[in-house]
Parts: sequence; structure tokens; C-alpha cells
Amino acid sequence: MTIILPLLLLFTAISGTAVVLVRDPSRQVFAIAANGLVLTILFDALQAPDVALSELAVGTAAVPLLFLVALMAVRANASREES
Amino acid sequence: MTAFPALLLPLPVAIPLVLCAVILATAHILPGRMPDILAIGAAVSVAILSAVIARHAAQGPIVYWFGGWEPKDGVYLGIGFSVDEASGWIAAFIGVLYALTFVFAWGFFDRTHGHFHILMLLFLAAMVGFSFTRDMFNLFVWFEVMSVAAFALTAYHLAESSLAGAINFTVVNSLAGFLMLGGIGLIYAQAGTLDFEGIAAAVAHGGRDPVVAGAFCLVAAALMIKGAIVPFQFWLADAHAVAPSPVSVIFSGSMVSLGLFGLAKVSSVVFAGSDQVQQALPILLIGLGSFTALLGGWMALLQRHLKRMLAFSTISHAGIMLAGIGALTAGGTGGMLVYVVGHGLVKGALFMIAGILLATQASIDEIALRGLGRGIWPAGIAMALAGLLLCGLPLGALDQGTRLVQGALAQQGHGIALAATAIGAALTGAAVLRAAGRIFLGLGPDPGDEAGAPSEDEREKANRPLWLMLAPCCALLALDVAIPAEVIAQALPRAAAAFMHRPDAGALAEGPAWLPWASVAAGLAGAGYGLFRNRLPKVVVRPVSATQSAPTRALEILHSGLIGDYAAWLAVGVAGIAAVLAMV
Amino acid sequence: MSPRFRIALLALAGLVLLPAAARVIAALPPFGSTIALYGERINAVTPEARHVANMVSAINFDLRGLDTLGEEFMLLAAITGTVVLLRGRRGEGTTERAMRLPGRAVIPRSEAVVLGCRIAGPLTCLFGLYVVLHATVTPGGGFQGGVILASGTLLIYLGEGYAGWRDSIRSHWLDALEGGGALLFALCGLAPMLTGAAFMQNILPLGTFRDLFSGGLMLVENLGVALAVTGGFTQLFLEFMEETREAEEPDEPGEESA
Amino acid sequence: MSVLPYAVAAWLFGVGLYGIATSRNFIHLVGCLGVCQSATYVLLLGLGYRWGSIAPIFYDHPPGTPAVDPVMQALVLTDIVVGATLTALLLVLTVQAHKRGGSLDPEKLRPMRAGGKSGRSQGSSRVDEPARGSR
Repeated sequence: MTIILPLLLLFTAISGTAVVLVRDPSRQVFAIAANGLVLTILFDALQAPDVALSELAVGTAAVPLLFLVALMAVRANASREES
Repeated sequence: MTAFPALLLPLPVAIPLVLCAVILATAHILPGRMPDILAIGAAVSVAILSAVIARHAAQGPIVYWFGGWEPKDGVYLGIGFSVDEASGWIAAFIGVLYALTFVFAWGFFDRTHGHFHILMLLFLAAMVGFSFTRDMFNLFVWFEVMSVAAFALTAYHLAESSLAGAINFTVVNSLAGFLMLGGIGLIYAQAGTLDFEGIAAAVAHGGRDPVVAGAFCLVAAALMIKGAIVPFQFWLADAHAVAPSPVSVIFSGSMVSLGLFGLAKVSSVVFAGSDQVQQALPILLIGLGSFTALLGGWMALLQRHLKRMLAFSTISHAGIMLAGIGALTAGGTGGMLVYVVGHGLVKGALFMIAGILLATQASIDEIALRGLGRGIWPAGIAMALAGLLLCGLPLGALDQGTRLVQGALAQQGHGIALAATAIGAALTGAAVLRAAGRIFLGLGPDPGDEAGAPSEDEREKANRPLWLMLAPCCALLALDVAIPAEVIAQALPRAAAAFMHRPDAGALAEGPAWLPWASVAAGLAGAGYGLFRNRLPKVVVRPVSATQSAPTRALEILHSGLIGDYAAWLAVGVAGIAAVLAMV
Repeated sequence: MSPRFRIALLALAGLVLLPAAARVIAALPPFGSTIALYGERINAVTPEARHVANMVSAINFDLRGLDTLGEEFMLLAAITGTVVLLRGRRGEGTTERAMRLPGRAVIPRSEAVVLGCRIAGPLTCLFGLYVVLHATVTPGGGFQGGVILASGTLLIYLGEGYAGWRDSIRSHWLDALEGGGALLFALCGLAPMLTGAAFMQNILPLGTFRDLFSGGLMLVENLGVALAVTGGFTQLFLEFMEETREAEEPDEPGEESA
Repeated sequence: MSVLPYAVAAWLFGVGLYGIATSRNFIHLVGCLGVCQSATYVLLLGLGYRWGSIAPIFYDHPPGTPAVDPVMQALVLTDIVVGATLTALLLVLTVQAHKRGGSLDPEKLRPMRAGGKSGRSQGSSRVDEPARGSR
């Protein structure tokens, strides 16, 4: 048990850094979803199942979805402007 | 069973919330003007209820525990509201400002099925909750509700610059929220409670503690971001300049000063027991405040976009308020509280005039508008009066606040800050007077083909009769002038002392009587210089413009509109606060 | 300001903040050693006082219900703002018309996706309902359940296609759901005041500990949150999806831009 | 170990802020803001944790069992809602800004500045130095 928490915390730091360093938004979406998943597991390990469930619903599903849709919208705009 | 006055405490927050839920749920079947009427009703009732509460709070703060969770054995289980006299009157002022803004915006937003009113009512409820609460996290919740409503309202026009301004505003203020939450987490871990009084007791008990200092650093940075203090001020000019005029009235009139109100409350109640914080406060607040007052005033003088000019003048006045808090006396804080009301009334009126110009003349550019305001001379008179009041014309609430702040600074021997408040006020007044002269009297050189504004074409709906827009504007100015000075002078020492949780110290000092007049003279001179520069002898003009250019260019480069820069300055600001805290 | 200068500023700030942060962290209680008195007291008092097993729900809906009320209305503000900003100058009236324009979402759909969504959608909704209903006994509650319910609706949309879905769910119904839920929550605060109790005081029968129907007023508040969040997030997804449609005419009627 | 969560929180905030300061794409910037926010989650939950305690849900364990701090969890729940609302709003603003301004680059989309993508009249917004290129 004592090793899991430090590991998860390190994973959180790494995945958060990845979100920043992946500069291409269409790839960043995956980093965001992964970050959400790592946070979910971390919260569960920190005995916060309520928060984990929220993070799962929001951070892993809803927010990446919004990013995806925003990307698609931007792309639709760009193609409209070209044509 | 709760006794009578305390019973009212949840209502000023609950009424707007309930109404906005009702408007949202029934937007499709409500008749067209209904949201307007409901919103005005809500704002008026908030003002009346808050005034009643404030009157009763004169005998002592009124406390209300939500859910009936009263503290047990010294542990605060629930959330409480605690309203002292000053907080109550501030909430009443906010209600009045909203009511008049709703009148000003009558029919302005009718395409939207009440969405504008929903956001504004939420904004109102959050402001009242922010000024009433005695719980750290609840303070954060209202802070965020305020922010979220404000973000959406800023971008309302959906023009390129309003979207970019709204993005900057959102990112910077979101970061403020995170900082604040981090600070709350730290103080909660150390004090074991979220209640103001509980934290204050724990802080006073703990001695010098880096965690308390860290928590204060984060919370103060967050509130200063909201209050647009240098070096966190950048978002304000971008956001206030592009928001719809009625929204700008609220932003400049109450949102910014409410951030400083929160800072005053937190630093004089929650962190009163920490010597480290109390020693750092005068250095931080007076230093930053003076600098902010000067920088905001100078930037205001340089603008030709009217709303951007007014936005910078708000920054300048925020600096003056911050210096008032920094005096750490009942006079300084009391003066700041009066200043919040007076400034809100005058600045609100000015933004309304900008809105009138935008609606009737389809421009907001000072130079393009030259002479175009002759047909609407009542607005010109109002603008000139407001400009003089901003300078410090000894009349009304704004002047009283100024003199109290200056009195507190003089008493503490902060000569430079005293000068900075006077100069900052003069600069902003000069900017407004110059614009009034140019727009309504057609003074100044003929711009010729230079009239083209560099900003985008802007326009606001002109479907309202002029008197409907002018009436709330004049009402605001009349309120500022008509608030009886004796009543304030009588009640303020008691109210300020209760606000700061200190014993009543009696009458408050006022600044030198000639100082406001000096500001007015300087403001008039500045406006005259701006308008008649071409006619002045070269000997006078050249040295002035030479000293202008270099630092001014640097300032302009700093206000780049780039969010990356703003984030970097934010870090610098937090680091500055931390450094001051570490050094005392 | 050049990017290099910006980085230099950040580095400078970091240089000051690093030792400051280190000192603060060093002074904090070591990780995992103790928890605050407030939380300890709530764990001790609440199961008996409110007959609920989930302390977090008890805090959210009872002890600190006002925070959740604020939070709910923050969500309402955000979603109203989103709707205003996305519909923008099209205005409400033209949106109804624009909705019927031929056009499709640009999400590619295959048979497998359709089938998967048809199965997963209702299941997700069911799970969402479960999470909502068990707020006071197990992890979860109105917010989490509401988001899951909205995701389920989204999956159904992906399965059934855009047009059918858009016809079946009208935006003002979602407004009503969202506003109604928020209203229910706010009235839960005001109603106890009519009986002389405090705002949001839990005056309903509390039920039995560990039972589905425990917590009294919390259940009603939870329901309000669930309704508001479901309506709100569905509205949010819907409006976002609208943006990705490949409309066949430019959706910026210039004449309304005044 | 005793300071790791707090250090991770500080790191996340710092790295997110770095991302915001250097971002050249608004959508990327919104992601970075999310990283800043996750710092607050980690800090708060870290402060509310206690070794060997159960989750604050007394369903399988009787009341009275040592549990972690439920207040922090309630605060983080609210915080997550804040995060979702901010993300949604910012993405909307970004999409609309792209529609009007044709770019997602902060350098090209500035408030109140001339010389956006459409090359409007270039000039200063200063009053004493009117616009150079008139329309």
C-alpha cells in the first residue's frame, strides 16, 4: 500500500506534464483523458470514491469529449473558410 | 427559531437565485418584458432587504447559521453568514446599482429569452453572498459564481476583440480561483475549520507560521487579481472595454471593488492575529496601491477608446482603495468602504454614458466622436460632472471616501502614497474631462482623416429612448452627490470598527482640505493640455512629450493582450507578495 | 514582450517561489499523519444526526448545502453562458429553424458504433440512475449521476443519429429541466423557513441508517441536482454538437448583427 | 514521502502555468489550465488523507471507524464542477474566437489590437498619436 500512493502521485505529475508538453491539441486530448484516468485512480487510492467517480465522469469522459468536439468545430470552420 | 432580523439574511441571496431558475425554466412562455420586470424587482428587493439588515446590524453583527448547524463546543459545523453594518450597506448599494443597470438595459437584450437576466441575477446573488459569508470556502464558491457569470457576459458581443478579452479574463481569473482554493486548503489544514472566526482564533494562537503566510499569500493574490492590482491588472482593461455597456457598469462599479472588499475583510478578520501578515500588509498594500493608482491613471490618459479609458481609470481607483486598506486603521478601511460606493456610482454613470454614445453615435472612439455629442448635451453635463467627481471635486460620497483614505494615509505618514492617490485621481479625471470636452463641445484639433479608429467597428442597439438610458445614469450621479455626508460621518466609525472586529475608536481623520481641489485643478489642467496641445507654445509641449514617449511605449508593450504575458506577470506578482511576507 | 523575456520572468518568479513553497510544505503536517478537527467531528456526529452513511453527501447536501447551491447555480451560469455564446447572433428563433436545416454531424459512424451505442446508451443511463438514487449510502450523488445520465443520452444520440435525436429532445425542455432542478434545490432551502426552521434545515423524516431512503431533505436536494445536471450537461453536449455540423449555408445572418 | 503530494501539487501548478505562458494554441492552453486545476485537487485531497483510514462512507464499516477527511472531498467535488464549467466556457470562447478571428494563436488574436488576421488599419490606440493608416 505504501508504494502505490507514491507511484500514483508520480504518474500524476508525469501525465500532467505530458498534457502541457504535447502541443498538438488533437494529440493532447489523449493526454488529457489519460491524466483524468490517473487522477481517478489516485483519488480512489486516497479513499475518495465520490471524487473519483466525479473525476471519471467529468475528467475522463465529459471534458475530453468537449475538447474533441471543439477540435471538430474548429476544423469544420477552417474547411468552411477554405471552400 | 431564528429571530427577526437574522431571518432575512438568506433572502437577498435566495431571491435572485430562485428568480433566475424560474426565468430559465419558463423562458419560452414568459411574455417579452417579463424578465426585465422580474430582474428589476429582484434587484430592488435585494437592495431593500440589505438596507433593512444593515440598519439592524448597527447594534452588532447579525449571524445566521444555514441548515440550523450552529457551532457546538467551539467547532463550526455548518456555513454561517455574518453581516455587519458596512457589509449590509455594500450589499444594498450593489442592489441599487443592479436595479438601475437593469433599467438602463431595458430591452437591450430581448433576443435572448432572458439569458442575459439569468446571468446578471446570478452575478447579483453571488456578490451578495460574497459580502455576507463568514466561511472561507463559501467565499470561494461565490467568488467563482461571480467569475463564471462574468466570463459569459464579457463575450456577449461575440466580436473578435470581445472574445479575446473574455478568454484573457477567464484564464487569469480561473487561475485566481485556483490560487484561492490552494490557500483555503492550506489554512484549513492548519486551523481545522473554515469559519472566519475559527481560523482567526487558530491563527492568533499559532504564532509565526509559514503555512499561514503561504495561505495569505495565495488568497491575497487571488483577491488582488479580482481587484485588478498591478501586476495583476492586465485582464481588466481587455475585459471591461469589450463587455456590453450594462455589464461594464457592474464590472467596474462593483466587481472589482468587491474583490478589494473581500481582501479588506480577510486581512482584517481572518489574518488579524498573524503578526507576520499584519507587518507585511502596509508595505504590500500601500506600495502596490500607489503604483496601481499612478499606472492606471497614466494609461487612462493615453486611451482614445472610451471604455478602455474608463477601464484603466477603474484600475487607478482600485489602487487608491487598496492604499486605504493598507493604512490598517478604521479610517482607511472605512474610507475605502465609502469609496467603493462612491466610485461605483460615478463609474457606473460613466460607463452608462459610454453606452449611450455607443448606442446613439455608433462609436466609442474619442477622436471619431469629436463634436458628435452636441445633440445629447445632458449626457455631456453628466460626463463632465462625473469627470470632476473622479478628480476629487469636494461633493458627495466619492469625495468623502477619498478624504478619509487620504486622512488615514496622512496620519500614518505615507506621504508618497498620499500624493499618488491625488495624482491618480487627477489623471483619470483629466482623461474623462478631456473626452467630455472633445465629444460634447467639439474642442481639440480637427482630426481630419485620422478619425478612423484602430479598433473594430462597434455598435450597440439603439432601440431605447434616450431618456430611458439617461435617467439611471443621472440617478447614479444624484445618489453619489445626495448621500448625506453627516450620516456617513456619524455611522462610519462604528461600522468600520465592527467590520474590522475592533473596538470603536471614535471620529475618523480626514485628509488636507486643499488636496481634492489640487486634484481638480490638476485634472482640468491635464484635460486642457490634451485638448489644446497644438495651440500651446512649443517650449511647453516639447519637454512634456519627450518625457512621455519612452516609458509610455514600454507600458504599451506590457499591455500586450497576450495571455502568456499575463500568466508570467501573475507569477511575478505572487512571488512579490511571497517575498515581502518572507522578509518581514 | 518576446517569449524569451516571458520565460525569464517566469524563471525569476519561480526562483523566489521555490524556497517559499518549500518552507510552506515543510511546515505542513506530514502527509497522512492527521486530519482536521472539522472533518473528524463531522465523521463522528453526522451518521447519528442525519442517518446517512455517505459523509460527503451529508456535507454537500446538508452541513454545507449552501456551497452546493452556489455550485449548482455556477453550473447553470456556465451552461446558460455556453448557450448564449454558441447560439450567438443566430438568436433563439433562428436556431429552431437552423436545427431543421439539412446538415449532419461530422462524426463518422459505422454499424459497430451504432450497435455499441444502442447497447451502451441505455445501460449508462441505468447506471446513472443508480448513482443518483444511492447518493446517501454509496459513493455518488446527483452530480455524478447527472453527468453519467447526460453521457448516456449522448450515446443514444450517437446510436440514433442526429436528426432523430434533435427532434426528440427540444432545447427548451432541457432548459426547463435544468431550471426546474435548480429551482427545486433552491426551494428546498426556502421551504423549511416557512415552518420557522433555518434555510435548508433538514426537517423531513430522516429514514433509517444505510437505507436507500435516508437523509430526509437531502434526497429531494439530490434529485434537484440530478435533474439540473442532466438537463445542463445534455444541453451542453447538444450545443457543442451543433457547432460541428457541416451546415450547408453560412450560419451568420449578417442582418441581425446590429 | 511525507511531502510528496504537496510537491506534486506545486509541480503541477508550475508546469501548468508554464504551459499557459508559452502556449501558442488556445485549445492547448485550456488543457494546461486543467493541469493547474488538478494541482488543487491533489493538494486538498493530500491534506485530507490519513494513513490506515477508510473512505468516509460508513456502509461496510460501522460509524466510528477512523475515516479520512470528508470536508476536503466535498471541496474537491465542488472544485471539479468548477473545472468542468470553466473548460466548457473556455472551449466555447475558443471556438467562437476561431470563427471570428480565423486563428487559435494568442499572438494573432488580441483584444483591442489592430493587425489581427484581416489586417485592419494598423495603428496605435493612443489618443495623442492618432492612427497612422486611416481607412
